[in-house]
Amino acid sequence: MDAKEVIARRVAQEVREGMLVNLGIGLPSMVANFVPDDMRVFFQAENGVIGLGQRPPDGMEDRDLTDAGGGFVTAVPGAASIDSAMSFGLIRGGHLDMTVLGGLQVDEKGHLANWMVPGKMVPGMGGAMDLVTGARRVIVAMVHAAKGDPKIVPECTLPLTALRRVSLIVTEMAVIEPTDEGLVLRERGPGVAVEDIVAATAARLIVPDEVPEMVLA
Amino acid sequence: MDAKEVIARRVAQEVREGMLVNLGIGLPSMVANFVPDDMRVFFQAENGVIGLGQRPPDGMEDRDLTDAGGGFVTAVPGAASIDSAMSFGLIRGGHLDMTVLGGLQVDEKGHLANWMVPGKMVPGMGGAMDLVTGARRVIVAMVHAAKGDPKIVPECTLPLTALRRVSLIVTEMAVIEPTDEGLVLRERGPGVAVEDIVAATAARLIVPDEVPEMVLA
Amino acid sequence: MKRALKPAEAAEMIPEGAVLLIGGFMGVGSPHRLIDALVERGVGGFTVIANDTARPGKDIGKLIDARLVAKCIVSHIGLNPETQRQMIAGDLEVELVPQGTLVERIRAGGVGLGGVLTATGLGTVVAEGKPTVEVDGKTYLLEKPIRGDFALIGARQCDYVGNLEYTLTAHNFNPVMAMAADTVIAEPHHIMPVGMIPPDAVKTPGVLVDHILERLI
Amino acid sequence: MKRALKPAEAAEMIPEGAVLLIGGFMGVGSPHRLIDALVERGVGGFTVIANDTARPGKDIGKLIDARLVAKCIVSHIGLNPETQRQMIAGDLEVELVPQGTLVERIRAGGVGLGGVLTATGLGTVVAEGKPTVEVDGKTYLLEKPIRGDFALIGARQCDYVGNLEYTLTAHNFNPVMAMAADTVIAEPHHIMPVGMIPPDAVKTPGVLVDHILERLI
Repeated sequence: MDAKEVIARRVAQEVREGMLVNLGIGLPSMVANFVPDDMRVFFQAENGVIGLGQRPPDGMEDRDLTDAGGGFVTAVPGAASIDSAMSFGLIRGGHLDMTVLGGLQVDEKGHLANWMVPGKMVPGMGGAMDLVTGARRVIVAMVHAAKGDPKIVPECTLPLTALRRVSLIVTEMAVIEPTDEGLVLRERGPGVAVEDIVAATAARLIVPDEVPEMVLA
Repeated sequence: MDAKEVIARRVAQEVREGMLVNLGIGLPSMVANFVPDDMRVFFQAENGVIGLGQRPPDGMEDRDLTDAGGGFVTAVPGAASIDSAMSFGLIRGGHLDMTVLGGLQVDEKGHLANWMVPGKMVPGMGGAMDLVTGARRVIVAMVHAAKGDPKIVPECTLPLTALRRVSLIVTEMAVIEPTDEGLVLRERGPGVAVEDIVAATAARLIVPDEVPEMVLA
Repeated sequence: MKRALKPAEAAEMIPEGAVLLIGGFMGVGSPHRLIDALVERGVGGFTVIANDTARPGKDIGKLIDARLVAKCIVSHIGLNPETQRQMIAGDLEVELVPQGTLVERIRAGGVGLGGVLTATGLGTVVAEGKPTVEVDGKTYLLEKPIRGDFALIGARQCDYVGNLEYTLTAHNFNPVMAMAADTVIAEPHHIMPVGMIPPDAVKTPGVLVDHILERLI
Repeated sequence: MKRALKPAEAAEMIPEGAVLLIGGFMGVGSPHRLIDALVERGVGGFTVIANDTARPGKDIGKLIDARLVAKCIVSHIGLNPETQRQMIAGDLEVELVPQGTLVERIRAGGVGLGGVLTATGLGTVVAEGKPTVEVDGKTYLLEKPIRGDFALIGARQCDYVGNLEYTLTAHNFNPVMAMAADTVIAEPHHIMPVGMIPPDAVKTPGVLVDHILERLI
């Protein structure tokens, strides 16, 4: 199982029956593949649909039905079209149960930076600032380090996405929960030792006596 | 022709091709009867329809299609259903070309009072404050005096509906335009002398040399 | 999937003193059967936020008649003398709000905005005691968001997941209120299987709706 | 009734330096033929307000490629390296706005609100230089309304009076932008006779639409 699949499988366990969930582009979008088929969950694409479905069959694509990355999708029975005002009304009004987003950095306060690298990459924040500010649960799904550089740091050096503390950080090495006391190590990745996690993390980690390994059924 | 018909016929002349018009309950609603049949005008009922039509045939009434007074109406071909947010978005956003409202008092500044009489009548402002604040043109349609008491006064003694200066006052006796200089008498009612208007008006009136009589074709 | 509730079951959920957002405009689009069930049950002390209190013996008017309402926040009570009587007697607190301001305040509560900046009400009694904010040299009233414990929503039809459709002038406050309460109870005339309402026809996504009343017919 | 315009006729109406609201999300729901006509005509210096600038060679990206845009106000440019290149070279001014804030600012411009009070962007670079407003002990950014000279709207279909329907993820910014410009030009795929679109299906009332492009098919 590669790193991304570990992350996507673990994040999928956070999804509960009846939730409205927004998945970011890239790695976060893989989470949908690991949610049980019989679980009634609505995925929101912030560009305008509640009830996002799988890729359409070849030749059946509709140019007016895409995800936020512009990729062709379908909609499930019971889906609803929404305009951008309704879409972000849901996000900012606290109606979105969970969002899963990628991250560039997360710090000891649980602050996320994920929208720009000054001088190098200025893609714009898109809906990220609204999602992190407004969603009930914010889950950061990212690989633990970028080419050896820790992404979980004492304090973000990149521009913040929001002042809101994220709910959970899921990497291929660990599940980490930001709390009032700091970052608490909740779970280890498959076959990963606590010392390896601490070594790959620049931020101070609070390590409980017991750190169970992720159960990726 | 009774006083109300004079007023409604004269106000109808202010309606122009292509306008979106909101008519208040009561006397203002009579204006629609005197707009030429071939003039393309959309009437808005602020409770939720653009393209308000006549009363339905007996037995054809729909309890889900009424005007703002709760009376049964129809909708014309090309009508649109709108919720209250869109309805008042149109009104407050400057999309409503004209509103016609009743009045209790109008003063020399062109301020309107039409929503309460302290201690006697507290119906609530409904949409009146939004309409007077937001519509492009605000026309007050009212009888000139209430049981002998002038309704056009130096300064409103009743609570104001808005600080916005109304565009035109139409009564059975006169058409009066509020301006920077004050209230200008623009037209006389059928068979009404200027002296009679001045006598029935508590506010100072600016009387031009020529005050033509209303032409009620 | 949601179970269809009997009106009495839904009424049981609503505790004494709850803050209720109730859709409808002079009863059009109101949740008629829910209101009857509340009257039947007789538990009160409610704060009712609605466009109006309809008429005595009709829709929200029945809640007033039964003295189940301690406070109401509405734009208009002119057609309900009983509301006025209870208000003058000091038995019922009434806060009158311009209709457009009322719908925007509820929308702000639903979409997570901090308030509404509006020109409506400036220079009138509505502005008394409220802060103003200057933007580019223009002054606006700051009106606060409104939320309810429950939203009681009248709808034309829904599907099993709670997607709602409204019709004609029965939209009014319903779509906005469905975003602004902790618990949303919808009362549809009809209920259809999932997939029967096209996504583009959905005006309130089912994810916003917590409970559905049984069909009327 | 409106006359169906050729794309070139519509493009002729838009003067150099105009402020354009352009619907679409990564090109989905954009007014494709209008954009092509603007590129064909070659008059520029526009300020473009939109969700994004699509990709090079696609939709709004074509306006960027043709260097017709002097400034853009958008939420995301990550998929258009040409936009980033012109920005870094100083040829194109780019204002990045969180997507939910962008749609609310345009809505505020359209419905006559003085601004938007939002938590999104607090504590980030988005907040720099902007006033904050405190409401009940919570702090909000004050974001200003946005309006355009023209709104260029992509729609699924319309009738002769301009009532618009949208579909699936092609709604996005279109319905909100159609309220926020002095002149609204709609580009429908299909055009139908008046009365063929049910009032409940209309999402932008025809009274908001000034001009209609000829049908696509």
